[in-house]
Amino acid sequence: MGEIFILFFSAILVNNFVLSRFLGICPYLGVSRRVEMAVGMSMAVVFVMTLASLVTWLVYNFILLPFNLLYLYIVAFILVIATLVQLVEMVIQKVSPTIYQALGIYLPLITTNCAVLGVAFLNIQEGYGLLKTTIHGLGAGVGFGLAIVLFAGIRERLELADIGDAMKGTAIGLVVAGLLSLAFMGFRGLF
Amino acid sequence: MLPAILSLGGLGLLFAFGLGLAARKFAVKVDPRIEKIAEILPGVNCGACGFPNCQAVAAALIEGKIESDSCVLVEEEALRNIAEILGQEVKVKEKKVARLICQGGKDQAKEKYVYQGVRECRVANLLFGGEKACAYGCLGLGTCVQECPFGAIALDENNLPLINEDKCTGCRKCVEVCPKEVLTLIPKPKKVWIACNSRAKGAQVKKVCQEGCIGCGLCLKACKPKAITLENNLARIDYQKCTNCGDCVEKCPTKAITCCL
Amino acid sequence: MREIGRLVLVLTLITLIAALALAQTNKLTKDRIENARREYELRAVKKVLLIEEKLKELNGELVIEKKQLEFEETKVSLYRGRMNEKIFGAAIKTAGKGYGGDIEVVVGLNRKGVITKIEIVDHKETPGLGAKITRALFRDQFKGKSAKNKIKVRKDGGEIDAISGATVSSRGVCQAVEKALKLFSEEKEDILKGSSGWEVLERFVKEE
Amino acid sequence: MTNFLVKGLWKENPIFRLVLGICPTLAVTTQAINGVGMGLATTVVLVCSNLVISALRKFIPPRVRIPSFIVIIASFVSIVNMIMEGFYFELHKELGLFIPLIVVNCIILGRAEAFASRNPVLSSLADGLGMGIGFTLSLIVLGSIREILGAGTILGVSLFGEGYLPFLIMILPPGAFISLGLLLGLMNRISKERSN
Amino acid sequence: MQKGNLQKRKLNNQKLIVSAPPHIRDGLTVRRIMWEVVLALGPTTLLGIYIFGWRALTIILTSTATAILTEAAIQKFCKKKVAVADGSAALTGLLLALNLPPGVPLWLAGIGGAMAIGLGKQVFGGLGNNPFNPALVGRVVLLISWPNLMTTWPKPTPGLFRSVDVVTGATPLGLLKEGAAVATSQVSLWDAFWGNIGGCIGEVSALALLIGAIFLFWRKHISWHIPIPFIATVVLVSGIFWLLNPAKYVHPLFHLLTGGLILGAFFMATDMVTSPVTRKGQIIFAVGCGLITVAIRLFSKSPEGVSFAILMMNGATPLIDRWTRLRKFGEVSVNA
Amino acid sequence: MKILTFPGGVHPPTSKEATRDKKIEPAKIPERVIIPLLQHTGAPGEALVSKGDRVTVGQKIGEAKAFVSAPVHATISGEVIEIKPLPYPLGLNTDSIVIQSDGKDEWLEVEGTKDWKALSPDKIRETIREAGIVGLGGAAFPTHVKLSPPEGKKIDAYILNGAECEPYLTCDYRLMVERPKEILEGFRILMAALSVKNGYIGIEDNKREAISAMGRELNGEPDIQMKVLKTKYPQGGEKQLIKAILRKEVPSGGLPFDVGVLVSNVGTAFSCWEAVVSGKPLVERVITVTGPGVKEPKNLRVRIGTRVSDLIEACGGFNGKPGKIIMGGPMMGLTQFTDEVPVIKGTSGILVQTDVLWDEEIACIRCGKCIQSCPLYLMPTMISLYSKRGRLEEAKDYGALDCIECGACGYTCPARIPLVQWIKYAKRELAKKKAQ
Ligand SMILES: Cc1cc2nc3c(=O)[nH]c(=O)nc-3n(C[C@H](O)[C@H](O)[C@H](O)COP(=O)(O)O)c2cc1C
Ligand SMILES: Cc1cc2nc3c(=O)[nH]c(=O)nc-3n(C[C@H](O)[C@H](O)[C@H](O)COP(=O)(O)O)c2cc1C
Ligand SMILES: Cc1cc2nc3c(=O)[nH]c(=O)nc-3n(C[C@H](O)[C@H](O)[C@H](O)COP(=O)(O)O)c2cc1C
Ligand SMILES: Cc1cc2nc3c(=O)[nH]c(=O)nc-3n(C[C@H](O)[C@H](O)[C@H](O)CO)c2cc1C
Ligand code: SF4
Ligand code: SF4
Ligand code: SF4
Ligand code: SF4
Ligand code: FES
Repeated sequence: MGEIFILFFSAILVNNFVLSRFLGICPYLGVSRRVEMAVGMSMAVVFVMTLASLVTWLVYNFILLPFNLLYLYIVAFILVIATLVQLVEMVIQKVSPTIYQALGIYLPLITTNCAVLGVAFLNIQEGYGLLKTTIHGLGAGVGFGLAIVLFAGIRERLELADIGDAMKGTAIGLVVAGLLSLAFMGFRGLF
Repeated sequence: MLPAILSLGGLGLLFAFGLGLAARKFAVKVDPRIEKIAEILPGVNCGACGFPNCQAVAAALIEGKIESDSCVLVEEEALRNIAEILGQEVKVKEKKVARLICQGGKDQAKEKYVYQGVRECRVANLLFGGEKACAYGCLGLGTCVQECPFGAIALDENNLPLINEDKCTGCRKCVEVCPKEVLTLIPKPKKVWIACNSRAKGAQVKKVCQEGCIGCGLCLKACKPKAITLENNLARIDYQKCTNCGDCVEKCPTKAITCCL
Repeated sequence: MREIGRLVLVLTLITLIAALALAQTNKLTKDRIENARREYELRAVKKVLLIEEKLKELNGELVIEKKQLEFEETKVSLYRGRMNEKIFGAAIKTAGKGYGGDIEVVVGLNRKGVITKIEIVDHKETPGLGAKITRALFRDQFKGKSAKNKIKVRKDGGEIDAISGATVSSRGVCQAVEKALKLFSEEKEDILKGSSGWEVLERFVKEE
Repeated sequence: MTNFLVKGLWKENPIFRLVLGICPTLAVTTQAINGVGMGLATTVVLVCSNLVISALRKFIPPRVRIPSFIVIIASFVSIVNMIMEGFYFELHKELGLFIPLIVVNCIILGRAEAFASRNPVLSSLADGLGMGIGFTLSLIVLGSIREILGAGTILGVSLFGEGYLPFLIMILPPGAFISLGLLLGLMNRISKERSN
Repeated sequence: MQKGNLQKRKLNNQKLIVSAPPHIRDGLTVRRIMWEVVLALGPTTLLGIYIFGWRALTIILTSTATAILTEAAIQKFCKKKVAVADGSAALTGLLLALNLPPGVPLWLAGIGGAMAIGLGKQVFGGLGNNPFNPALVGRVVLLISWPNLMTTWPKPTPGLFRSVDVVTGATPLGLLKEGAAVATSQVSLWDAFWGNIGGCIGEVSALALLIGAIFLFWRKHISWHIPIPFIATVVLVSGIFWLLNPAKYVHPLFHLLTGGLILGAFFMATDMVTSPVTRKGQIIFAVGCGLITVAIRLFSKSPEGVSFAILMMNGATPLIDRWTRLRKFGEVSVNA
Repeated sequence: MKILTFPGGVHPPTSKEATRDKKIEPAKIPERVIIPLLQHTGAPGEALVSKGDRVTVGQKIGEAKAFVSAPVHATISGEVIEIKPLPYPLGLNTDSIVIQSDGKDEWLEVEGTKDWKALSPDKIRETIREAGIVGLGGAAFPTHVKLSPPEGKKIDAYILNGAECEPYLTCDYRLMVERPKEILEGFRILMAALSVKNGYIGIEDNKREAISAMGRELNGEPDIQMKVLKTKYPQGGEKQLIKAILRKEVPSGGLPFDVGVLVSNVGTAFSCWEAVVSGKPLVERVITVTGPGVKEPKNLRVRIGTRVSDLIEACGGFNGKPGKIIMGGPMMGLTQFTDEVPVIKGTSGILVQTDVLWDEEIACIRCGKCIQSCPLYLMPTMISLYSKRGRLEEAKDYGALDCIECGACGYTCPARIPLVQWIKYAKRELAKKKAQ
């Protein structure tokens, strides 16, 4: 139990996907102009990351490993994730149009997001079991969410600030991400 | 080898199938143009433009919310295709640029009070129409400078906006924000314009500004193609007729006609 | 439906070709990769078992063997060096808790359980601070120590000088080394004598 | 043709102008040498996939464009991954996750989409090469800055001697973000001054 | 010095002046606030210099001077008006110095000052625009870049003209990592209260800090909504752990009086630019700071967490502001 | 007695010493008056006279067309010499009637009723309307409109506003000290027009004499209660007054009648008394002329339309060079660019400042002082920031339209940000957008 707890929280705080592992930075920079967008995006990411962790783990352990096909893992994972996202999109659209409105538009973006593929690779690399894989996927997604929502809040505020022309936009965004990452360094050594 | 082929092939099949289903689902798309544009767009959903995916960009394009060049990836040619779908002319229109129709800088125009407050024309205009004694003239606080998205305007040493015609794209932004309506779009090749906006009578104009149009009508006589008329004490040029000759400029007693030939 | 058929066809074709190409590449590189991985794993082990030195005096056969087991709920790798049927030393890969995460250490021991050398294989310590544990000056302190010694930093009453400002990392290394020593004493029998479950990793033969 | 080659260097530099593929950029540039490795690996994938996609562009129906591209790219990435692991094990380990993640590097899919699927083979090759070199050079620049300040070395060679106490933050995550941010600001300023 | 950025001009009087109301202003200016906060830091600054000697003074001067110079240089470079007389750069520099160990080399203090202003403030457009506390940005950059220098603590040796003692001691919180018993046996709370303990230049004496804080309360530059909930959370949570296991955890007074808690709570978390504007938001902010501080102090391997806690919550400030928007007068509230 | 107040607000120096003990004096009848047809928010009136006509005092010369407007009357007798757009206190130019005095001060024959209790509410409203009475508390909202709340709005409390929270001004105070009886009777007339049973008078606690004068006159009668208010700006704002006295909050975007309350200024009550009891239309009002730029500050009874220059002269002229001439108080008053503007019905004071200090604004340091001082619990800093960036929707979201422009935020801001100016701009632009 304790281990699971630590795995979950360190995926959020210590090994934050964006701020310390550098995964998923494109959507982090891209979909953070508005807090609402960031919230929608992070919910979608949490969902997909957890699911993708689970499914890729199954594919790895029940297809690739038994058939000695480890060398195919990159292609297999990306295909699985892409299909998964498509399916999820269709299911959500069918089941709940409201959730689709809130999350659906972010789903396609996630296919080509290195955070999702990254978490799948990491689970395998670290040799996690099924439970740990799922928790890690969940924690990583929540970590991404935390980082992007905080970031979006700051960016909204910076829109009102007198930032020099050269630094406006992505440049200052990266500096803010750096300072957030700096603050998150405080959690190193926590577990 | 066989398992490899089988399993990857299987995955491919699954994927294609899923996609096929998706394609069906999306058959009820609202605007076929969205699809079309989305197809031209890179479709990588990179998010660099601030939209969650390319579909959203396509939708925004169609609603006219954004310009077709807001995608960072798209190439020139694709741009033209998008414009075509949107039914926008691939521009060959006559290029217009913004020009200032006021010469009442701080050396020419009198002030009616000393202003203290926000350095913004629209805001200052709320206090008795601004500092300038002439109710029609440029306030010189540079709102247009701030608003021009292309950095085409700067305030000159006389506190009047100076427009860099090479940078100006004729986007109208400055025209819309100016509370005094002293910026107007004029065809770029036409080099002569009445640089005054005062509808006041000549005597009053003389009291408040050295270079205002006093409605004397001398330019009317000088203009051979009869391009100039007087309306509300103010000369007006019909650009259909104006030939850029510059004769009127010579005649104006207050130098209220500008010429950049 | 026809369109979907075409989609499926094209995509399947592409994946098939891709699968072929990958399988081929895999065939070509598989051995090399395995070799590289083993080399990598063995590098620290060879260092702590002083293989270079041993090779000089070698006549006959030198074998490195490996065994994995669970110890105190973590996976531990045991290695041993055998020269002409005689076990001359062991290497134990364990981990201790550092500042940024686990510190993986390979500890080399001779037959008597005296440390010959330690190597840090993996760590996430702060560069310039905790990362100094990889320096020889720090590691060499462990040379010659055995279960008789107190493998702890001085602050905790032991004999190891911690790196200043990085007590936590230093402790982590001590923890790992202690664990290795404990494991050695528990598994001594098996290491020195046992034969089942050991897998041969590398073999050098020098004929006279 | 040279035009296609050159634009990746400055005008459409994937990192400094288009801000794409930031994850590997930030993650691996703790040392200049990593930048070289990552850049070259990406370039190889970029060039190969551009080639293949451009060659197949008439054959792939639009609806399966993206999945086909992904498969093609993923295959090249797998190949590069295997070769690197076999032949440059150390570098491969250093770059870690980010070699397989080339698959989702937006630059590659982006170029495939925006360029290779619409242009003939040769220009696509040039485009891929140009973009790849632009990417590599940017990585090297960023990597050098971070390595010099953050470790006091360049390509592993010590610059300032033992006495130098490195500015560690530069090789830690915050430093990655901040230095790229400031570099971007600098580039913006330069390009603005150029246009004036 | 008189002509700062709050320029005064007396008008020639041919014409009347027109401006928007109000036509009278309260006497308080930003410049005044900043310098009064500097004044409030006087006691702890002087005590720090007394306890750690002239070296502390040189550190303070270096840090403050580089902060001011950096601000002026950047403003010049960006063609803005040089506005260092508003005192905010000086205050940042001073606060940074007070957060440095007394033995750090001067170049470190200099880099800190430059980083605080450059990276913490001016990239964002200067005073009022920065989302993170500049002094803390400076401190944490130093801490992460030169952790060994930043965690080396000379022993306090009261007396103005002594040089810094080469013998390094540990901070009370550092001792804590050796166990609660070690820490409490070696540190007297009385010493901690008046200042005879190891630590950063400005954080050793609770008394001196409190004198300054009371001055700020009196001048209304800070209100209770940040410092009190911050401290209360730390005391409460650490108190609970202490009650549960007094052998492992140290009592809350120890947490209160040692480390940067008081300096942080009264002078740094209260930085108005980087904390929420509404009262409710400020309380949430403060509780968050408290929780993170305790979490780091109790469970992390590093001893001190105040700086990181405040920085983290600075990051959350825009969200807090957003979610604690005030109910407008006459707006139907949820529970009405 | 309990001292009542509201949350928020500021404490500027009251600066009332110069005129608080100056009895109200009638000003000299001016040579010429300028009577703008637009006196308040609402539709401008239409001139009933033309150039060259002779008029007598009290003669109706401008008629209201729209519902929310009131007629204007001649305030001196003489000849109409011009009808044209002229500067007026609220803006650049508006149609105004200029009357040249004949020096006779002839009044139109009028009659009132002592026995107003016999009048029907409708008759009272009609009389007040015909007398051109508007609120004298500043906004100049036509009083008869206020007395005709929409169907279904039950009014059960009427508050007489004697707060006079604006610094410098003492006209209401003097009126309460000198004419308490008439004010109270006027107030009872207003209450009768709506059959309101509960009347309240709110006066700030620094106006001791007014409290005792009014209290004496009230003499413990139960229909009207005296409420003492804390001296705090803007205690006199009607929403704040209602909050302080009745603990009710006027809904956002609503008006006092939404909580069943009406508020009128003491001067308005006095004018109503004059209109009903003596039949005199609104041709004069009390104005405080004060400030460091005036030689002898005074409280004057002034004919509407008198030019500022005349009043300054009546007070001994400028003291030194005038910097700002402010119509109203220093917190909400509007600066004028010429002293040729006339006073209008809503003018309660003329303040002349000499040493005008102008601190350049710096960036907001988010100190929150503006937020704490806003009596409407708004976040002025956010509204002004959004206004500055042209993001009007967000400005509106933060309550731009709720702002009463009291100026408390601008007074207190240590960064000297022209908060109120930005907020006014946002309001103006939002109104424009809405109108489109
Ligand atoms: C940013 C930062 C990084 C640190 N990294 C390490 C580290 O890698 N290893 C370590 O032992 N201590 C590290 N520390 C220091 C610990 O927090 C702790 O202060 C130290 O281990 C106490 O030991 P000492 O008694 O040797 O000073 C770090 C501190 C900070 C602030
Ligand atoms: C301890 C202390 C030091 C001060 N140092 C300065 C200073 O160096 N420069 C300065 O412009 N104001 C300084 N001030 C502020 C001034 O005393 C004064 O408050 C400020 O100039 C405000 O002036 P103003 O009201 O004219 O704007 C200091 C205030 C204090 C309390
Ligand atoms: C900020 C503010 C302050 C005000 N102060 C006063 C005041 O002191 N006295 C007053 O009679 N009216 C004051 N008013 C006007 C009142 O809100 C209200 O309009 C008036 O009392 C209604 O009476 P009237 O219609 O008779 O003028 C103030 C308004 C505002 C917005
Ligand atoms: C009560 C108070 C506390 C402050 N605390 C800090 C601080 O901790 N760090 C700092 O750099 N500036 C501080 N400042 C100064 C100022 O707000 C800071 O330089 C701005 O963040 C720069 O935009 C403080 C100011 C006040 C009034
Ligand atoms: S042209 Fe218009 S917007 Fe520009 S400075 Fe003049 S008044 Fe202002
Ligand atoms: S705002 Fe538009 S029209 Fe005006 S100067 Fe700039 S580019 Fe030209
Ligand atoms: S926002 Fe409006 S109501 Fe609030 S204090 Fe400012 S001026 Fe007054
Ligand atoms: S009072 Fe001024 S400085 Fe303070 S928060 Fe409001 S606007 Fe900002
Ligand atoms: S490179 Fe685009 S998300 Fe990582």
